[in-house]
Amino acid sequence: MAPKSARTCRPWCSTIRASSKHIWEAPLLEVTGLRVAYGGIQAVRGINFHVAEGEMVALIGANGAGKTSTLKALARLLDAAGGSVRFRGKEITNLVPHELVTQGIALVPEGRGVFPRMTIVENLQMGAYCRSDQAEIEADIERMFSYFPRLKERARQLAGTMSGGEQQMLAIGRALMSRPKMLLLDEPSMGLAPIMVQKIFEVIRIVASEGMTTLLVEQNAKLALETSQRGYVMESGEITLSGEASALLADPKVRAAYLGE
Amino acid sequence: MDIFIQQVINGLVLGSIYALVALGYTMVYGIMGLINFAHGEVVMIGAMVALTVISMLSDSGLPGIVIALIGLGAALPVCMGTGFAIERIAYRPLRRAPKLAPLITAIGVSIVLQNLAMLIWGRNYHAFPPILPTSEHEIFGATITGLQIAIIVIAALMMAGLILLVQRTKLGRAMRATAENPPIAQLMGVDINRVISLTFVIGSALAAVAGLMVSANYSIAHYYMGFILGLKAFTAAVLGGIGNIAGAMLGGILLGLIESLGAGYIGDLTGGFLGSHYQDVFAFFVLICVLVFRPSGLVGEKVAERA
Amino acid sequence: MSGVGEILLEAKNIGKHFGGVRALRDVSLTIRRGEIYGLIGPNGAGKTTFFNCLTGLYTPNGGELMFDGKKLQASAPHKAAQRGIARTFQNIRLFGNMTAMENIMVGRHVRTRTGVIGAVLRDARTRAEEAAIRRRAEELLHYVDIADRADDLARNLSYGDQRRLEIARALATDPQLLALDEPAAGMNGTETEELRVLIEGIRNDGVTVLLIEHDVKLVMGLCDRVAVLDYGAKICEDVPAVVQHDPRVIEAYLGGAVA
Amino acid sequence: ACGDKKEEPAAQAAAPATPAAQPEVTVKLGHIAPLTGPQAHLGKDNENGARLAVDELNAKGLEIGGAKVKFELLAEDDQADPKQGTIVAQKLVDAKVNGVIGHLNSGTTLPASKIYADAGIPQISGSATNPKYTQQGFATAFRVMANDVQQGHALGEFAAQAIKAKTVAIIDDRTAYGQGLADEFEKAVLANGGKVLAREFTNDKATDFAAILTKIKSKKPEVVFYGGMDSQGGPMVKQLKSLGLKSVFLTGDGGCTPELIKLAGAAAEGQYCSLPGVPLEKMAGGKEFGDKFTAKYGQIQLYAPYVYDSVMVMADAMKRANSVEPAKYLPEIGKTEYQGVTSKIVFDGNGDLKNGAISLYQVKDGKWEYLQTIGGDTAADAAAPAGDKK
Amino acid sequence: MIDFAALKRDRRAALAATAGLGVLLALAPFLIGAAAGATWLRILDFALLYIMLALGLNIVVGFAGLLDMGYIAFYGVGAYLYALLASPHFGLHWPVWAILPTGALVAGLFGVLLGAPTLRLRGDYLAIVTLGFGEIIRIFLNNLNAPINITNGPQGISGIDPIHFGSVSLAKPIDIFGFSLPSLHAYYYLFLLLALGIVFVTIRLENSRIGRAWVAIREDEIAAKACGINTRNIKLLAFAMGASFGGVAGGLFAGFQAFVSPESFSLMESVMVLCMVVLGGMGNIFGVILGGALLTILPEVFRHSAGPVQQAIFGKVLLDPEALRMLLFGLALIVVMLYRPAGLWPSTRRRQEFKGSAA
Ligand SMILES: Nc1ncnc2c1ncn2[C@@H]1O[C@H](COP(=O)(O)OP(=O)(O)OP(=O)(O)O)[C@@H](O)[C@H]1O
Ligand SMILES: Nc1ncnc2c1ncn2[C@@H]1O[C@H](COP(=O)(O)OP(=O)(O)OP(=O)(O)O)[C@@H](O)[C@H]1O
Ligand SMILES: CC(C)C[C@H](N)C(=O)O
Ligand SMILES: [Mg+2]
Ligand SMILES: [Mg+2]
Repeated sequence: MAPKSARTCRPWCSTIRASSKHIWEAPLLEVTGLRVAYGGIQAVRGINFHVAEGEMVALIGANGAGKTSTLKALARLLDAAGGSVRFRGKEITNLVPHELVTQGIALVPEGRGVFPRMTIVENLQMGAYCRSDQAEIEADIERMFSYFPRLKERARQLAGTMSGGEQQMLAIGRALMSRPKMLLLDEPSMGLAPIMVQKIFEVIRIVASEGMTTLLVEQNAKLALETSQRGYVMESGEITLSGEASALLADPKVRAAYLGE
Repeated sequence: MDIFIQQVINGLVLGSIYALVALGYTMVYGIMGLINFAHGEVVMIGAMVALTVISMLSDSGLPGIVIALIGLGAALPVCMGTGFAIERIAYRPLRRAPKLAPLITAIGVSIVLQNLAMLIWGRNYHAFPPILPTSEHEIFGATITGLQIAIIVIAALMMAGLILLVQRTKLGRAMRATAENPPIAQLMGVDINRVISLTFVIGSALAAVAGLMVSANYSIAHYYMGFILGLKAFTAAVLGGIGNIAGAMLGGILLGLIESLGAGYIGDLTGGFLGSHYQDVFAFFVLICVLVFRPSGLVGEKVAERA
Repeated sequence: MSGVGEILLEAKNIGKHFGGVRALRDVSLTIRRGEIYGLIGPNGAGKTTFFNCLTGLYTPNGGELMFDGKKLQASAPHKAAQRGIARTFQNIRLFGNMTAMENIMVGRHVRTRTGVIGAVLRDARTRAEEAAIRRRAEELLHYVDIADRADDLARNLSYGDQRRLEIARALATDPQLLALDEPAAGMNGTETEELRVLIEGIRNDGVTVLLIEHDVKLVMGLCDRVAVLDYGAKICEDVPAVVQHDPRVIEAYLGGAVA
Repeated sequence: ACGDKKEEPAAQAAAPATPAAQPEVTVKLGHIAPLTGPQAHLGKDNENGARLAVDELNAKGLEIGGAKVKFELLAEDDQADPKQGTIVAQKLVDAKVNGVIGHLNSGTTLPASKIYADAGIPQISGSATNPKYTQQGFATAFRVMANDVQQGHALGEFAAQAIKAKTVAIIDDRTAYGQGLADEFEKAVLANGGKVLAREFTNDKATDFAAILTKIKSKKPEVVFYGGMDSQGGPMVKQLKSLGLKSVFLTGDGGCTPELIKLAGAAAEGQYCSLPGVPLEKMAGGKEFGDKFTAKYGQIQLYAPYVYDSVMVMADAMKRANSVEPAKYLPEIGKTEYQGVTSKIVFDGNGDLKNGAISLYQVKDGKWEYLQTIGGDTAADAAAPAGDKK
Repeated sequence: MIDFAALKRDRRAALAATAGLGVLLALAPFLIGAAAGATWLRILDFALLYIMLALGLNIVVGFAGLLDMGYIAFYGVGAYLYALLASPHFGLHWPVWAILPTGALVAGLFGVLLGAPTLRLRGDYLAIVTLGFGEIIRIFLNNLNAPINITNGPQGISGIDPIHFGSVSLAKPIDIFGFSLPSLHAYYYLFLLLALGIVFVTIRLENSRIGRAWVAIREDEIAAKACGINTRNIKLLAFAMGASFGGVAGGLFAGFQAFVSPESFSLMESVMVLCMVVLGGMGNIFGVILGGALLTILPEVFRHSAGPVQQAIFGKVLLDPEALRMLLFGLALIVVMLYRPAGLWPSTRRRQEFKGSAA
């Protein structure tokens, strides 16, 4: 899915345009010293990591390690308490959330966050909110339907009445509808039947193979590391381990702490 | 029989007036989940501004319709500005506050606007100059004025326009997305501040129209008029299913009919035991019955609550 | 475990539809006392809907539920809890602005009696009851291993801790049947393993467990019997080893990956 | 720690027993009416009436008890709310006012009157018409206008005798005033052999009367009587016409205002209203009052002249008692015989106006025109029994 | 909630604080009466009545999370009950100790009556139904003078017996050992006593099984049901408790004023009581008390200052003081909520809630 740079926006949408062609020596996403706090509680304590263009990187860690907080900070749903986030060489720590889309970042939030009283199709259209190429949008919707035939079956059903797995598919499809450069996935396998997990990871792989840059947060550490090239391990708000996915997968500490072995 | 028809027409006219105001309520509620208690006051300001301008022009020799439109032209920006300011000052800072906090600021705004209006326009009742044709039309032996027909038509048109806006346009979709989940809507690229501001501005524009129509129909305007009107409209919106545009219209019309038929026939219905002083009791009673059987109003969507 | 005892729950031909969607079609199953009974199936198969019917949140359109030998009253959730059915929710439903401790104390509601007069006078009986509630809540906090978060608001707990708290709250109602809706969702392998130990412990304490779960490894390792739902209908019910290799189950649910 | 804080009867303070040393003495008069809320326009009107009186008294330079007196008006807002009414009443008592003018509404006047009575402060209302007010046995309570019973009677009599209506429909606004008046009107109509075809109701904030008027229309009464205020009366008259009712409209003092004509527009023509007292222009000093008032505050809304009279009555009693102390001049109020701008004011034992006159008016050419006066000795000597009946 | 743990830890400090507060409350009428005059005493008396109302509404709105906009109806029921049972209207003259409990009971019954049809409703739908209920009660009070005269309609009921115990009437100065206690002071002590009683009951309820069930319903009704809470009964109980407090306050109001009429129970009154609860700090008894006191006193402060302050600053009154007073009141509501969105003195629970979501 080659991201189109013609991402023009309606007036009520954000007007910041993605900076035009530019060669980045730096990675696509570069996070340095990121901190997130809830009131007094430090959830993320100055972490550094990066994701190169076209790469798929896994971020794993126990409950409460701060993975969701990190993703939320990247998507600007939370204010960072410190540090910097550079995307395509551009500082994005001070953007307002709705401008992120135009930068090319899409988040599939934890717990799906579909619009419950909109139909499946409307949810998908919302994903393409910042696009105006109507014909292309239609085509993309069809493509999402081909990834997730269940969605097509229920195209006019209100998303709120769909089962958990169905909603997860919708959330991923909706994120892809913005034709992002980078996809942030927060526990996409949560609550999915095994067959569905396979299905979704298949789609994630396809999208990745088409050049999508992906940051994957997963509890199913095995699956996540098997799918990714590199990985980071987060513990109590800090990154404690990083490296090639295969190396992490083999690491006895990781196996003990996250794979339940 | 013609009495009955007249009562139905009375109800339709009154109901359309409620609907005009209820549309604005529902619109804001639909997006913010907030009872904009000050909406009635915005209607009042619309009425006052329009009336002031129209009074100044009433001897100008311009055709009545033109004067009325100029009056509306003056009321629109004032109301829209007021709506915009209300949202900015009193509601936006409280987006993440406990749910009842904005209700209290809304009440505060309502008190402030009322008393500001009292300072500006004085304590007296103002008469609306008779510039609009009050020609009476006969339908099955019942009478209705041209203005009243216009009110019914305008209410229906505004409802249709709003439904189109919300269901069929991109802005409408953004509004609904914002209504359902603001942070996620932002993730989609929706500038929710803008959407919410726009919602208020549109709602206030509706209020301006409503203000003009109401004061023209009853030829009266007063700084206190917004309160009761707002209350009735709010009731109508809830009856229909608050947040639902068609519901606001339906609720408005229904409330109008209930009040009108209630006042007209409650005595006969109760063998003379209750009279028209129980008109509101009757209306609220119907409301309660409706909500007991349909807890989200007549056409309010059932919240897709999954356990 | 050969958890074969008397029949605790018997569902007969339960049906439920939402408008055109038939979420449950004539589902019948029996759960025996002391069992860990798994309920699996693809997303949207109707598992949660079954839970909702069981706990009185939905009224089934047809069929009958027998619990402990007596019919379960439809759409009376608090009665179900009184009878001894407790549950957790797929999308955790804690009392977010109450502390962990208070959440569990609410769970004791159904097993305690204090009324307005007792509460106001705070007589000896009330004080004793209140102390007992507190004691039991503390026990349960320890039991699910979140004692250190006792005074934190539930909403501020991490996901896994919230799951544990929800289980503790359900246990506080002294259930005979504990129905868990995807308790391992959002947990990593290690945490899931801890959960397995917890559930086994609960069973060993004499509570029958009904488990919805997508973690195949957990289900297959833990359950005595498993039923599979697909499109609202039961397509299979047996011991894990059999279910796992049933071609219909593989096609509809497991896909290629057999854990 | 604290000694006895017995509440002093608020009397002595204002003129702290300083006969000659101080050449000037300030007399505080309290005035209470709703100054915010839906009846604020009437409240302000009352206040203006009192102000005009106070200004005039000060300009005249009264001397009482050997000292020059300066009147000062303490105007308060009770929002037409009984609870607020008692709070501001207490405030006035605390402020040691020498007398109170008001309140506007019977609803606030009633509970407040007890506070004044307890403190021994004379109270004269220029607009509270509920009969109960003066029947509570308080020596301090007076009013300078006919009460609802008197007015209702006059109106009923007028409907039956002057309009010669056999059938009436009655509407009231369910306020203490509107309902009271309407009930008395009904009694009088029945007593005069008339028939009440319909009894309908609205409220004091309504603007839409189509439903009840339509119902009344089906009964075809000759007269529609409304007990309530002009702000409802105006639109009501208008809707009455536009619904094609043939009945004439009759209302009490609440609707007897230029406002009603303004709000009703052309539909007002030919309708009737009543007002306690005698028309201003027929009274000595009445026209003068009207001119002065209009020059200073704009159009008279309703009760300003009565309130003006109330102040004057109070000052008159002080003069006669040669004291501004409530305890001293209170007895003198009861003996008042004062020629006010609204009528000749004489009180009966309760503090009600003796032989309160009621005048009737009809809209002609967009103005209220005086028709006749019913009752009251004063009617005869003040107003020429004008032959301009209907 | 009070930090009971801390209080327990430092028993002595707590005792001292309580004693200090007690002395302050006991002396308040004398201090205020001496410093500011009887007006402020009367305002204080009203403030106590409103505090009772706010505490009652707090149970419904603050604890159980049921938005009740017709609460003043119960005040009305209590007030009219007193008026009917102790006035020349029916010629009945019941003693206070019989009327107040009856008032609480009847109002509580009305609370259940209101609650019953609203059980399935949530949030704003509940608001409008309760609002309607409040209006229905007021309309009945306003109109039940015919065909049988029960409430005397819009005229209201006057000549109500002042609150009295035997031959001791609070309406007149009371002689205690040669020391004369003025009427407003006596009322203050009576109101204070009852308010403290209500505070006591509320605190006890809050920290009980019932109180927890209320909060649970507010937080998540479905989960509460699943925990075995009979949400219907618990909600009705909240309505009944709240209403009965309102009924007591209403009875006191009638005796205090010696006059009741329907306009005292208008919608705006309900709204004001709601403002007290929310602005003070929903769910926190002390916040609610603060809210009740503040919103009763604030308008009076503005009343006393709107004119004079202008006079002092500009040398003349520029803005109509009455309009200014209400303007300031409205602004105060806005400003307080903007700066303290969870209320002036929020419960710890609510405070955290807000912090959490603001982050
Ligand atoms: N709104 C909040 N207020 C206070 N603390 C919070 C809030 N949200 C999260 N936290 C805390 O921040 C820490 C990190 O939470 P976060 O949700 O980022 O973890 P996570 O790694 O995504 O965990 P999980 O795997 O369970 O989703 C946890 O300790 C959590 O309790
Ligand atoms: N309240 C409702 N309204 C309409 N449809 C519903 C409702 N609840 C459930 N459904 C539908 O019923 C079907 C079964 O849903 P259910 O939640 O029981 O699935 P599930 O087996 O629990 O799935 P998952 O594993 O994804 O949680 C789904 O297709 C869903 O869309
Ligand atoms: C202003 C009017 C409604 C006052 C009325 N005369 C009364 O007694 O209350
Ligand atoms: Mg997470
Ligand atoms: Mg499920």
